[in-house]
Amino acid sequence: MSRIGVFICHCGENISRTVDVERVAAQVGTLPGVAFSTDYKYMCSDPGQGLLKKAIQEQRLSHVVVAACSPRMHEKTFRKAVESAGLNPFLCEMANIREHCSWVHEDREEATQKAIEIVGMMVERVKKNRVLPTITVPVTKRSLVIGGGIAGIQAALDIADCGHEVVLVEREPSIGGHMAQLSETFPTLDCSQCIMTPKMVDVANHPKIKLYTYAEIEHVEGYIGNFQVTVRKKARSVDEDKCTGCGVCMTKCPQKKIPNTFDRNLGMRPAIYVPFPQAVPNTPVIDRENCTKFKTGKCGVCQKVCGPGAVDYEQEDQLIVEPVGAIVVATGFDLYSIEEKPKGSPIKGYGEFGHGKIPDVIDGMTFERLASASGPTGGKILRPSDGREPKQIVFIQCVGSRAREKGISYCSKICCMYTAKHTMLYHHKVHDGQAYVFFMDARTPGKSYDEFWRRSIEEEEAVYIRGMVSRLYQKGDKIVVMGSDIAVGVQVEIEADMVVLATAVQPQKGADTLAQKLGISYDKYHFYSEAHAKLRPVECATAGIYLAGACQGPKDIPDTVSQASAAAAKVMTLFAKDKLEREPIVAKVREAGCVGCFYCRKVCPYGAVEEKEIRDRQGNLIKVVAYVNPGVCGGCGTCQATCPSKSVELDGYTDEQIVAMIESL
Amino acid sequence: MHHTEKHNFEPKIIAFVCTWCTYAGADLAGTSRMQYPANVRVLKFPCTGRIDPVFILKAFQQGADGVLVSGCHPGDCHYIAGNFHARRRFAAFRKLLEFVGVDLGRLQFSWVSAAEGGKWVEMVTDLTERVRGMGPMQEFRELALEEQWSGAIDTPELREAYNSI
Amino acid sequence: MTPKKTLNYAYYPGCSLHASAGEYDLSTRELFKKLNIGLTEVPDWFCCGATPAHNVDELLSLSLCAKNLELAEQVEGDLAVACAACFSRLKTTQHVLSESDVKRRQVEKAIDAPVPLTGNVKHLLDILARDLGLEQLEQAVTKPLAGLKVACYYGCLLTRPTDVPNLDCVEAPTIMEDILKAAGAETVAWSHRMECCGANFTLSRPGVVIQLSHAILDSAKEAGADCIMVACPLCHGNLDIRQKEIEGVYNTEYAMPVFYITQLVGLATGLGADKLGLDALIVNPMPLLKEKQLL
Amino acid sequence: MLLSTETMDVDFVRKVEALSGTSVRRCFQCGKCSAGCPMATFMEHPPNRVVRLLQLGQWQRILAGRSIWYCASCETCSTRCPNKVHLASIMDALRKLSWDAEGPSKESYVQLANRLFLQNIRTYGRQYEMRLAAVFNVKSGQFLKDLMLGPKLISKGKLKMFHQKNKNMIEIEKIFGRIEEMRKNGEAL
Repeated sequence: MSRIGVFICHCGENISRTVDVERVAAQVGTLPGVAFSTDYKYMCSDPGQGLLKKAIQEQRLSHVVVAACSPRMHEKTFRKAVESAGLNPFLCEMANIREHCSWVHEDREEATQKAIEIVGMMVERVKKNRVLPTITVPVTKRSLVIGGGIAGIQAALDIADCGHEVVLVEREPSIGGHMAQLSETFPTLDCSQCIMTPKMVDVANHPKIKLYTYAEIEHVEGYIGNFQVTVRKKARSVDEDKCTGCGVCMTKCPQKKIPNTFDRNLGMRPAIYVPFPQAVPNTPVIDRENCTKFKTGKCGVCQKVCGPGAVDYEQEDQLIVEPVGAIVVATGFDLYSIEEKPKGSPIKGYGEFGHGKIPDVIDGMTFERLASASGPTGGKILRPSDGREPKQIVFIQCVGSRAREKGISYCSKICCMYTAKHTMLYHHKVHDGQAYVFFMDARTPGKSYDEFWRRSIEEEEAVYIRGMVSRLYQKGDKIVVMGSDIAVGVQVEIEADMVVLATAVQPQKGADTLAQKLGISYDKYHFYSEAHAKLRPVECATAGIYLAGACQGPKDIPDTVSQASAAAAKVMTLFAKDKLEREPIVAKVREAGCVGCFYCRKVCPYGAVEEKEIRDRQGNLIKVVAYVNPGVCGGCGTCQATCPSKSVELDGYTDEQIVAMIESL
Repeated sequence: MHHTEKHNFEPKIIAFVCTWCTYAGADLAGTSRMQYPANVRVLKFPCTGRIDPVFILKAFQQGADGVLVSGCHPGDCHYIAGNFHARRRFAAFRKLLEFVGVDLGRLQFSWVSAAEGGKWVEMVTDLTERVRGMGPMQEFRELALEEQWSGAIDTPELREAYNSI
Repeated sequence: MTPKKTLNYAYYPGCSLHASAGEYDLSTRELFKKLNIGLTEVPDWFCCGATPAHNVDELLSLSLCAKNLELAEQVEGDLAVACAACFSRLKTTQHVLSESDVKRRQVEKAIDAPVPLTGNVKHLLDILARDLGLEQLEQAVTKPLAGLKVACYYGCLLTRPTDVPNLDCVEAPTIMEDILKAAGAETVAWSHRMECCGANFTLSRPGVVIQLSHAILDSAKEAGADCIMVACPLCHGNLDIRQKEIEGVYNTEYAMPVFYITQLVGLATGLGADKLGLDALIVNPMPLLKEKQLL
Repeated sequence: MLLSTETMDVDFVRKVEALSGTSVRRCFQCGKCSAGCPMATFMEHPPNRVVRLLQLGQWQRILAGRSIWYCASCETCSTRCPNKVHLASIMDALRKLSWDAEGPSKESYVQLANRLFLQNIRTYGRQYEMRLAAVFNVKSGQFLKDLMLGPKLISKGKLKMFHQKNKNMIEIEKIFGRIEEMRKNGEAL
C-alpha cells in the first residue's frame, strides 16, 4: 500500500485567494493511499522544501504530490528535494492548481472543487509511478567535423583548443571551402585569403586535429556519445607522408588543359594538382578521370620526376573507422546555376538569361575569382570571352532566390551584401566603368551592413535600379539587358559588357544522402533542420549531432563562424561529463508481446527502434522483436500509441498512469 | 466578469494536450490571468503522438461529455513529427467515432502553441458552451456496461469455448 | 519514302487557313500527303475564339475550344493543328479545365457535353519532329535546302506559358531549327525569335504591329538571314503582308520572304511551287529561291 | 490616394482571382513582367503597376486606362514571373470585368475589334476576315485604313469574297445562349 504525501501550496496568496487550500488538503487526505496531507504558504521556499523532506522521512512516504504551480516551473525543484530525501525523483508529481486553476477562475467554490479534482487525479497517477533509474551512457570524447570550410575549421579549432580530439573530414583535396575562393569580404573589405589561410594552417598543425582531405563519410552507426563513423579516404595517388609539396609533378604534367573548378573554370590546371597554391595539405592529387596515365596507361611523367617517390598509381580507397561522441555537420553550400536542368527536376534554369551559354554572363563566385589577387586574372576584372575590361557591368540580384517559378522560394541572404561589395571592387579596379544593379529590395540587416550598401551607391557610384530583368541576349559583343525601373515605371535597356548574376545559395550536392547516413532531417531544399528554430538552433533533433554554417540555411561569414563556435560549445558541454545522463522518459519494449511488425520503427522520429533477435538456448532464432535504444529515444511516445499489440511503453507516461488519471474523474 | 450564472448542466471536459505547446499555452493563459469555464481537466502528454485513441473512448466511458485534443502546430512538433502521426491517427479515428454514432461536436482537435493563451481560452470556452448545449453524453456509459458483459467469461460453456480456441 | 508506322490525324485548320493563309493549308495537306501522313479535317469545326475571345470572355473561349475538342473526337487520331493561336487555345483549354473543376463544370454546361481532356492536341511541328521523327524526315528530303539561311520565328504562343503547350523549352526551343536542319537548311541565331509581333492588334492598332514587327525583321536581317520561317498564320500576316508597309514607315528595305514551315519542308521533299502556294506570298520568294537554286 | 477599407475594393480583387485562377497578393513587385512586356511602352500603367493597383483595390484606375487593352496576350509575363503570378490571365479577367462594367476605358478600337470578332463567331461560326475588316473600318470611321492592302490580298486569294457558313450554326448559338443564361442565373461570372 502506498503512503502518499500531498503538499498544497498557497503560493503567497496566488492560490489561496481563490482556492480554499485547507479544504483541499483535508479532502485529499481522505483519499485511499494518502498518508499525509498539508498546506503551506510557499512550498518552493527553503522551509517549504524542508517541510517536504521532513515529512517524507517522518511519515515514511512512498510517493509525493505537490499541488502548486505548473510543473514547467518547479517540477525539477521538487523532484530534487524528493531525491535528497531518499526517494526516487520520479515518484513525485505536481498538480497544477495555479496556472490551470486559481489564476483562471474567480469563483472560489468552483476553483476549490476543481483543485480537489486535479490533486485527486495526480494522486491516482502517482500511485502508478515507477522507480525510474537515471539512464547513463558513456561518452567518447572525440568529435567528428564534416566539412572543412570556415564553419568546419572554426568548430574543429574550438573543440581541439579545448583539448578534445577532432577528426575533420573534407571532400575536396584541400580544406578552405568557399571562403578560400573569395576576394574580399563585406562589410570590412578585408582579404578573404589573408584571414582564412592562417586558420587553415592552424588546422594542419594542431596536434589534436586529425585531418582527412579528399575523403567522404561512408557510413555512420551508433548514437550520442558513441558513434562509429566509417570514412572513405579516396585514393589520392600521392603518398601524403612522402610528398614534400615541391610541385615539380604539377609543372611537368603534360596534360595541362583541365578547367580549374576552383577558379570557376576560368583557368586551367594539370591532371596532378593542388586546387590553389595555399592548399592545406599541400599534397597534390591525381585527377584520375583526366590523367593520361589512368586513361591510356601511357605517361607516368609525374612518377618519374617525383624525387621522394611519392606518386603511387596503385593507391586504393581506404576505409577507416573512427569512434566519436559527437558530430558537427558543416557541409556548407553550393551555388545555383542558370543552366538547363534535367526534365522533371524541381529546380529550373533560366532560359531567359541564356541557360548559361552567354560567355560574359557569369555568377557572383566567378566574379570573386576575377577580383581575387590570386585569381586567374591576378585581380583584374576581364571578360571571359575576349579578356577585355568591361566598361558597363550589370549585376542582377535574386537569380534563383525568391523565385518559386524556378523552384526556390527562399531569400539567399548574402547576395544583397556581396553584390554591393562587387560594385565597390569593380569601381576600385575599373575607374571609368559603370556598375548597374537590378534589385527588388536591399536586405542589409547586420552590423554596418546598411551603411556598406549605401556607400556603394553614394560613394562608389553604383546605379541601383529597383526592378528585375526579363531577358538577356547577346548582340554583337554586347549583352542586351532588358529590365525595368518600377519606381519610374519605364523599361530600362542596357547594353552591357558583362553581366554578373547573384545566384541562389543551395545546399551542397549530396546533402540529402549524407543526412540519411546521419539520420538527421532536412527540408525540401535539403537544408538540414535544427531541433528548434529559436531555442536549439545548432542542434539536430538527433542527439549528438550539431549543425554549423550554410548547410542549415544561407549564411554569411560572421553568422557561420558564430554558429560553428556555438556548435563547438555544444560539443564541449557534452564532453564535460564522462557519462551522459538523460531523463529516463524513454520507450521500452515488452518482448513477450512484441510480434515484430515494426510499425514503431516507421513512426519513430529518432530512428531509435532497432531489431533484436530472440534465440533459445540452442541459439535457434525464435523471433525478431523491436528494441528501443535508450540513448537515441526522444521520449515522444508515438510508438506506444501506434503499437497494435501494446507491447511498447513510454516510462513516465504508461497506459496505466493515464488510465488511472482518467478513471479518477 | 466571467460566468457567474449557474447552469443546470455542467459538462465534464477532458483535455489531452502535449506538454511543449498546448500545456504551455494553457500556462500562459494562467499567467495572463485570462478567465475560462472551470469544466476542463487537463492531462499532460509528452506529445500528441503519445495519445492513444483508446484514451478518448475511455474518457467518454468515464463520463466525459466533451474531449479536447491539442498539440503543437503541424511542423512545430518538439519531437519532429509526432503531431503528424497524431493528425493522421485522429483523422481516421474521427470517422470511426462518427460511424459508431458519437456526435463529433463533442470532440475537438486543434493546435495551440505555447504563445496562444488566448486561443486556448477561446477553445475551452467554445467547447464547454457547445457541449453544454448538447447535454450529457449517454452513449458510452451504456457501452461501458456492454463491455463488461462481453469481457467476462463467467459461464462454463463460455469457458470451454474459450479454452478450445 | 513511306514512314514505318502509319500516321493518321484529325485536322483542325482554323479560320485563317481557310482564308488569308490558304497557302499554309495547301502546303500542309500536300506535304503530309507526300510524307504519307493521313489528315482528316474535323467536320464543321468552329472558330477557336482566338485571342479576342479569351481576352474578354474566358468562359466563351473555353467553351468554343471544348466544343471543337468534342467535335474532333469523331475523327480517329490525335488532333493536328497548324495555327499557333488555335494550338495555344486548345491546349490552354485542356490545361485550365483539368486544373479547375468549377470551370470544367461551367464549360460542360455551356456545351452540354463532357469535355475530352485527354485527347492529344499536336502542332504540326510536333508531328514532324517527333511523331514522324527527324530521321524519317531527313530520309524524305530529296532536295536539301542547302545554303538557305533561315531565321526561325516562334512568336509567342507555340511555347508559352510554362507547362501549357509543352511543345519545347519555353525560353530556348529548338524544334524549328531541328526540322530545318533535317531539311538541309542553315539556321541563324537571332535575338527576336520569340518576341511578340502584335498579332492581336493587326485590325485595331496596326501602328503597334508595325513597330513590333519592324524589330523582328531588323533582328533577322542583322543576323544575316535570307528569309524567315513561321508556323503561325497571324505571325505570317504581320511579317509578310505588312512588310512593305513597315519598309515604308522606317524607310528601309528587307525583301525578306516569310515562309510557312510546310512550304520550306515541302520544297525539300521535292514539292513544286504550285503545290506549296508560293505565289500567294506577298514578299516574292522567287528571286531568293532561284538564287539558291532551290527551284 | 486615400486608402481605407471603403476605398479598397476587395470583392473586385476576389472576382479577378476567381476568373484568372491566380493570386494577386502573391506579386511582390519585382517588375520582371514590365521589363519584358512588348507593349509596356504603349501603356500608361506598366503591367506591374496594374497588379499593384489591384492589390490596393483600385480597379477604377485600371479600367479607366488603356493598359489592359494594350496587352497583346503574348504570355511573356506569365512565363517569366518568378512568383507564378499568371498576369496574362489577370489581364483577361480585368478586360472581362471592364466589359461587365460597361467598358469605361479610353481605348475603343481594340474593344471594337474584339466585339466584331465575337459577333462574327456568333453569326458565322468562323472568322470572315474581309467582313471583319470592312465593318471595323466603317464602325471606327477609318474608311481608308489598310486600303492599299485589299486588292493585293484579293489578287493573292487571301481575302475570300464569300464567307464559309458552318453547318452546325445552331450549336454555336446554343453555346452563346447557355453562357448568357448561366450568367443571368449567377452560375458563372
